[in-house]
Amino acid sequence: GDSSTGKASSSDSAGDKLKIGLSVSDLTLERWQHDRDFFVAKAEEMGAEVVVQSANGDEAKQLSQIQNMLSQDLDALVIIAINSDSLSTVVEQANAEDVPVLAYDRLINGADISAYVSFDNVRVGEMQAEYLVNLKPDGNYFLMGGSPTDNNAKMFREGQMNIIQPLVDKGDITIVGDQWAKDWDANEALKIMENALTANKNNIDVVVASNDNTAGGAIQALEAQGLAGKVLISGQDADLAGVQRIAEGLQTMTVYKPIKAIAEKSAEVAVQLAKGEEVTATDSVNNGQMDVPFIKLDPISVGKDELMTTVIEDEFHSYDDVYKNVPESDRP
Amino acid sequence: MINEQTIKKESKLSFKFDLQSYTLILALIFIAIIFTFFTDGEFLSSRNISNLFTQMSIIAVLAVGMTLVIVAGHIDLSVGSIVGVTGGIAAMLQVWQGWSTPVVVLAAIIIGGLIGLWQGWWVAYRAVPAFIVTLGGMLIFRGVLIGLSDGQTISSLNPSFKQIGNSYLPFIPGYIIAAIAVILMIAFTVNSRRKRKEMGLLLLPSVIDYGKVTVYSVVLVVITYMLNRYLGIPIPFLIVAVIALIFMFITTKTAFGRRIYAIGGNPEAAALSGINIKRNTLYVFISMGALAGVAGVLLTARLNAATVSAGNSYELDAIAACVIGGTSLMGGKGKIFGAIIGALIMASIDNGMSMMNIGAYWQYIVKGLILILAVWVDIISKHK
Amino acid sequence: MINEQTIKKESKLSFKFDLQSYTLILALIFIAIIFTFFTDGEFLSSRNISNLFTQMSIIAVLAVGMTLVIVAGHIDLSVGSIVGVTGGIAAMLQVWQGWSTPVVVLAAIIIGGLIGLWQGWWVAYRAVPAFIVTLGGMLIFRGVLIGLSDGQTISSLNPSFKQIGNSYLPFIPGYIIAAIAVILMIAFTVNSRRKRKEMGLLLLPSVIDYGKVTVYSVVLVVITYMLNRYLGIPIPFLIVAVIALIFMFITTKTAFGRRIYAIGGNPEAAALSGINIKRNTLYVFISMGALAGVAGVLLTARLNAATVSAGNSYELDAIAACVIGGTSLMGGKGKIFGAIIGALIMASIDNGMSMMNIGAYWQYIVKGLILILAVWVDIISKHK
Amino acid sequence: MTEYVLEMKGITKEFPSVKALDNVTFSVRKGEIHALCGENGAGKSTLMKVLSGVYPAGTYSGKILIKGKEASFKNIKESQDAGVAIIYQELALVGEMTIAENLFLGHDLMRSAVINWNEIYKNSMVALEKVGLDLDPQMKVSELTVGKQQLLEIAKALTKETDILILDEPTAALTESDVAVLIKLLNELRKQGVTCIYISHKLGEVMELADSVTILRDGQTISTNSIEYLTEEMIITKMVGRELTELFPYEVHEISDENVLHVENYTSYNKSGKKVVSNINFNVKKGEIVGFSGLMGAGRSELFISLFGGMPGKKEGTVKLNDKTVTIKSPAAAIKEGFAYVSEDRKRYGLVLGMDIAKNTTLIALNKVMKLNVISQALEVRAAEEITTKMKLKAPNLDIEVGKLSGGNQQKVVLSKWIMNNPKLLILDEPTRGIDVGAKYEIYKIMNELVQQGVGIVLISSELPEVLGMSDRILVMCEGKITGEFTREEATQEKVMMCATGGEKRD
Ligand SMILES: Nc1ncnc2c1ncn2[C@@H]1O[C@H](COP(=O)(O)OP(=O)(O)OP(=O)(O)O)[C@@H](O)[C@H]1O
Ligand SMILES: Nc1ncnc2c1ncn2[C@@H]1O[C@H](COP(=O)(O)OP(=O)(O)OP(=O)(O)O)[C@@H](O)[C@H]1O
Ligand SMILES: O[C@@H]1[C@@H](O)[C@H](O)OC[C@H]1O
Ligand SMILES: [Mg+2]
Ligand SMILES: [Mg+2]
Repeated sequence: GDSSTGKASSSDSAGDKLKIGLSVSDLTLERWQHDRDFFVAKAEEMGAEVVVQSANGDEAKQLSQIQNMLSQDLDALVIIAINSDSLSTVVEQANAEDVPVLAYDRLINGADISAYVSFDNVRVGEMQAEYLVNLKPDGNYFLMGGSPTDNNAKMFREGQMNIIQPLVDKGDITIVGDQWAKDWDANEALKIMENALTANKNNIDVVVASNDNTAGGAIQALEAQGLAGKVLISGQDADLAGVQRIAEGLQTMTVYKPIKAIAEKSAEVAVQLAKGEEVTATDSVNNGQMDVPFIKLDPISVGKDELMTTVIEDEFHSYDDVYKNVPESDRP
Repeated sequence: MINEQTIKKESKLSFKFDLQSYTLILALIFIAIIFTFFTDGEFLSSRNISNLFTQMSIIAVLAVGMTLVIVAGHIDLSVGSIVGVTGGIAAMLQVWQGWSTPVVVLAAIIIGGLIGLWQGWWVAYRAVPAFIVTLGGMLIFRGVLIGLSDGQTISSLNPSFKQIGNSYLPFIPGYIIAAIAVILMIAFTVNSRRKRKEMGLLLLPSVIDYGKVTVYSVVLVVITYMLNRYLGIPIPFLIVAVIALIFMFITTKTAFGRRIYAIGGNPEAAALSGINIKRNTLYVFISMGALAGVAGVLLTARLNAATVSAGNSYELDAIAACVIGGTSLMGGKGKIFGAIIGALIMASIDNGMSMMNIGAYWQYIVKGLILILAVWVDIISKHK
Repeated sequence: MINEQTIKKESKLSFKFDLQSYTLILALIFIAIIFTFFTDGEFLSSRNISNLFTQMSIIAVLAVGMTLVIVAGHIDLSVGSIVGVTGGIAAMLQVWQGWSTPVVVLAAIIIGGLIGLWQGWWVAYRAVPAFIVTLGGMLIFRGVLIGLSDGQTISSLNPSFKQIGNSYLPFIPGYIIAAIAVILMIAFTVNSRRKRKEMGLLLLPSVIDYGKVTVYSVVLVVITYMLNRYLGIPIPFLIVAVIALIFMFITTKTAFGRRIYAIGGNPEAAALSGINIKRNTLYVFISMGALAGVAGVLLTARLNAATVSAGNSYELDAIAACVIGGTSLMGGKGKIFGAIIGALIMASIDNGMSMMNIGAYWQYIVKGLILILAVWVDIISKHK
Repeated sequence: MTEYVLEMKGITKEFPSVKALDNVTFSVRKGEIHALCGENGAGKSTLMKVLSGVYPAGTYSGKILIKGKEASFKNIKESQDAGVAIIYQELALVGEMTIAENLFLGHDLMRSAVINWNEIYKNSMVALEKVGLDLDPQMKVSELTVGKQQLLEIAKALTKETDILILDEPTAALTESDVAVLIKLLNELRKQGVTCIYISHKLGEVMELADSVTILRDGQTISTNSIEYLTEEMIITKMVGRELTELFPYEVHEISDENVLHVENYTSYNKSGKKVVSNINFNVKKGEIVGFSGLMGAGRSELFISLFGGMPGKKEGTVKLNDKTVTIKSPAAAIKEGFAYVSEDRKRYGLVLGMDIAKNTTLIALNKVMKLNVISQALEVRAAEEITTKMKLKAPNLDIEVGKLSGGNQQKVVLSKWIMNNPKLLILDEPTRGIDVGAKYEIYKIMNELVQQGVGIVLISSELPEVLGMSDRILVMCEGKITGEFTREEATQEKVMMCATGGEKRD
């Protein structure tokens, strides 16, 4: 179509500088702020200008915001989709305007996109379950799902069940409860855990929690029963609060998705795309429309022993922060 | 405390300007100027106006129905969930069952209407406060959606469905519609003046009557031109316009419409005048449900997908649009036109800030402040 | 004389039972029985009752403040965000700045009060509808929280802070408090009977007066016993009890409380009766803000952490608790005790379903239905 | 016997707390004006609501025959369709809607799918003219004074095809000239064969208008008589159940020389800057009743609301209370100075209808029932009991909602509320509107009592006999100015009316 022409010159004047749009799903989880900060820093270092917008978890709002960004003459668009399936229309619009699209963290289905940089969400779920199952291959498992209205929460659960279901079928593991925390809310998780412990007379060995925020709530309930550190519990995101709990031995593990890596890699790819260069990727993934070049990053399981070599080494969190609540003597 | 008005014979029919709408439009213009300034004019570009009109459409459709609900003295907190569940069912029927677009759209609207019937029944015939019924509904229908869809996102829909949310009326039909509208307005004015004369009712000076028509026509043509400079009139906006016109007609020209105002304004008086409060309340909720069904279709079409969280918290935006538009939460007062302008103001704030690329948390803060200020400006200008 | 009886001395005050509260309690008992049945008695175990009372605490604190706001004819949609921001600031001050617990708690409450002052000012002195002011506030304070915390979860707090949300009053003090309460109740009844006699007012048969005291005492002692059988009285519940008592006193025994009901019931009559509507409205919002600060502290203490999404959508739960408790959204009517029972009903539904391990989407649906039914039962029983 | 157009037989209607109607029999002949009289709370309105379907068939027992045919209305619409039109005592108007819309609310013209507004406006003007209102049909009803709203209600009933027209206290808020318009109108309707049921506490009107009178007392029919056999005194005796010898128990007051209120060159403007009263000079002495007379809209209410601090807008002039110059900015300040204003619109400005009687009465004098800033229920109940007993309030008990009382008793609650605060200056704005003769008498006696205690009273009333009968001095207002002053002895109806209409002679 004939896009607005009136202001073309003004964006051209800034046009020597590459302009990249970053659409963030929401900022109510700690990790997205890290993603944004790392991404912007890297892209700017590479000489691009970044426009960031956050959609507060509202799919239609994200769509509108991307529309608005597109009307600002972007050279490339990076999207952290709230929902993998709900952005095809606006991506088509971007295609029509020759703006390359990079899917960040979550794949965008049903439309042509130029690249996908991510961790595998199902894999994240598998890693959580693997870690727990390795430590405790039998007993009473409680499943603490994420937001019932978050598509990713389903994918994490899918991965978790890939590992756990066989053991359930074998009769080793008993699932004593399965609840989902509204909005990934910690207080919801706390209440669910309290009730689960009551209902099961504290007979719970393992809690499969899908992220650190909900794990945090659940651990409060465990602590009240003197079970924190005794009951195994997973997490995700390597939130500061989460890794602190791991350092204290209250939480068993988290899945660290090296945010810096994904953010910087994405920034690099985005700049490449903006310049009109080809992207090379070893993997590819089909999004229902095409085979998308997939730059796959591996999530990392982080338990107490891996803290130093992962989040701290990556400078994702500082040593002092992570071990803040651990007596000097007990620190590594 | 006591109002007064010296009444002269000549002002038998006052034809006073609808001040409320005008100050609101001023607030809107003010917001537009600020954003235009801060975006180097981008805010008022053809393309952005087209975006803006599309972006406001879903909330606008909901706000139209919500105006009726609030005027009748109630509230509907469930609209977000109804949008989600109707849009979701539409997607399921099409993607999973292969139903055609028209049938699916109709199904969504009917389901919306049935949900409205259920809620309206509790409110009207069981006297449970609408706040509770629809808060319950908000949970129930979200739950139904999660259950039916099993938490999955359902995509992609047929092209014909997608187009409902993503296509444009081509230039020529756009101009034709605008022309027809202008002609109708003129014909209507001429006709009404003739009739009033016949009946011996007061006539405004023709300058005012025709002046008004001229202003409206110019605005209409300019908007059509602006939209045509981009891709044409967005279909969602066209849907909003049609719905708004229908409901403006209903609220001002039909018995049902006026009864709603009476019911909300003074339920005892309405009852003593022989108005069937229960039945009319039921109708109001049915229309709200059906409109939420329309909004659900629009949302699914726009996203080309139905998600479990679709429509979350739209109730607040819709209610806010009504209140900004001058609808009183105490009932009895409110205009469809105001609600549309309210929705446009809300969408403008979001759009403008995102065009300015304001940081996420500033967006919350600025939006909150503008909301308060916009309504305040409206209030003080009305008190003048 | 049949219809309007010339009053006989004996019937000056009807002393009818507070039916509203009683039917509500019946609804609660009904819900409890169902869940007890489906959880093999676990629902009524000491431990679960302790959980339940803790889980209801945050919404109960909010519902107390919300009762005042709604009685005064307004609404507060921002409480969730105030909970978030005050709890967040408390955590920041302690974790980042190292402030001590009492100071931090005070700071949170004061900040809540100041937020209430800001919102109350807009509502009372600028006449902007509370719906808009607090919808704005909902956005503004969430934005402030995201901005201040930079999206981070802030943990862990000092043990003294954590204990506010996670500790119990030991057995002995618990029983002592219960005993004191019983003694006070008896003393109060004796004293009031004596006074009434002196004044020549009607005395209820002592059976009824003392019967009431006996029932209350038994309930109190049983609850204390149940809670003591587990770990004692949860501190959050104690805080709720204290706040509820204070606000019951304020609403029934102080001029301020009485004025709020008058303002909500008929603002024009209240104004002509010399009541300063603006100032009292301001106070109402300040108290709501301060209570939201208390709730923020409780939430942070319970989670031992502050998150950016903390308190999200609590406003709806708080309002629902009030409405279930018989508060009319039209203003002028409502009781603190009802709000507490309302909060307890809401918490029971959540707790019971999660004890039964019901699937996520069924939880939405069942909760929605129970909400509607509970209020409906209440309504029909009142009409009897 | 079949000439009865309406027969109500053995009607019994119970509310949760009271039996409002007890086996009432009520028969109306075709084409007559039939007055229904009784004390406040006697059951008049309830009986009419039974007739009009507000209380649907099944919620009462007994039989209704209209033109000999049994009628059991399930709702109001059915009674409307059967030709019964009723003007309710509590105005059934929607303030936010226009005059035209209100006139045709629930009317056939508003039942068609698409409304013909031009038709409605035209008919509105016709209807308004009938009741002597010269108003823009597109004006909002909330902008009208109570009196005009009352006329509007009458116009509303006239827009319908009516066989039986019921007027429940239509003249309570009307001035004499409007009453005259109404009386003329009803006489015309009688000629056209419309049957009228007329409820009023103004017995003068009843005597002038009615063909027969039915009297209710305590929910029971006392008698139905043709007007020839009745006198005002007889009606009163039947209503009240005892004899009432004098209507206005005026006593010679000991008026002191001290002024309670002294107003000099007082001019007040409304919010939009328009003058509402100008250059007002008068005083009220301790122990004196000063009557204020005038036509509807003369500005009496506005003058005193303004003095009371209840009206925003600029004010000029000097106001002295008890010889102290004051500037009163709010009702709170006025109350503090010992000022009390009993509004003419008790539902809107006087009462919190959802609150109980006791709490309404103590709303202003709350500090009198508090100990250490805490409300004492015992003190409160005693205070409320004391004052309401003095007022002879009729209510089952003190903790029922005021909204459930009959009009007269509501008025007594308002009075109680203000008197409890021991005012030095008491403004009574239409204090006996809608009140039965017995209750009126009691209110007058209370006025006398207060005056004896040194209170200064201003009595604003549109009922000339009341002003003439109770005042020591009478001031007349017209169009925002004081146009006449008379001592009790000088004052006559003619003189007062002359000043009220702006000084022109009237015959
Ligand atoms: N809705 C109601 N609920 C309970 N009691 C009522 C209700 N309506 C009327 N009553 C009672 O019924 C009795 C008759 O009231 P009604 O209004 O018919 O009196 P009325 O003769 O019209 O008096 P007034 O002259 O004051 O208008 C009164 O005792 C009144 O308190
Ligand atoms: N017919 C009218 N024409 C113009 N203005 C009017 C008319 N009637 C009332 N008003 C306005 O309404 C105001 C209200 O009058 P107010 O109530 O003070 O008069 P009042 O003497 O107490 O009469 P009422 O018997 O209606 O109470 C008047 O000051 C006047 O400005
Ligand atoms: O990282 C997780 C994200 O992928 C999911 O969508 O929301 C919860 C987060 O913990
Ligand atoms: Mg009556
Ligand atoms: Mg007056």
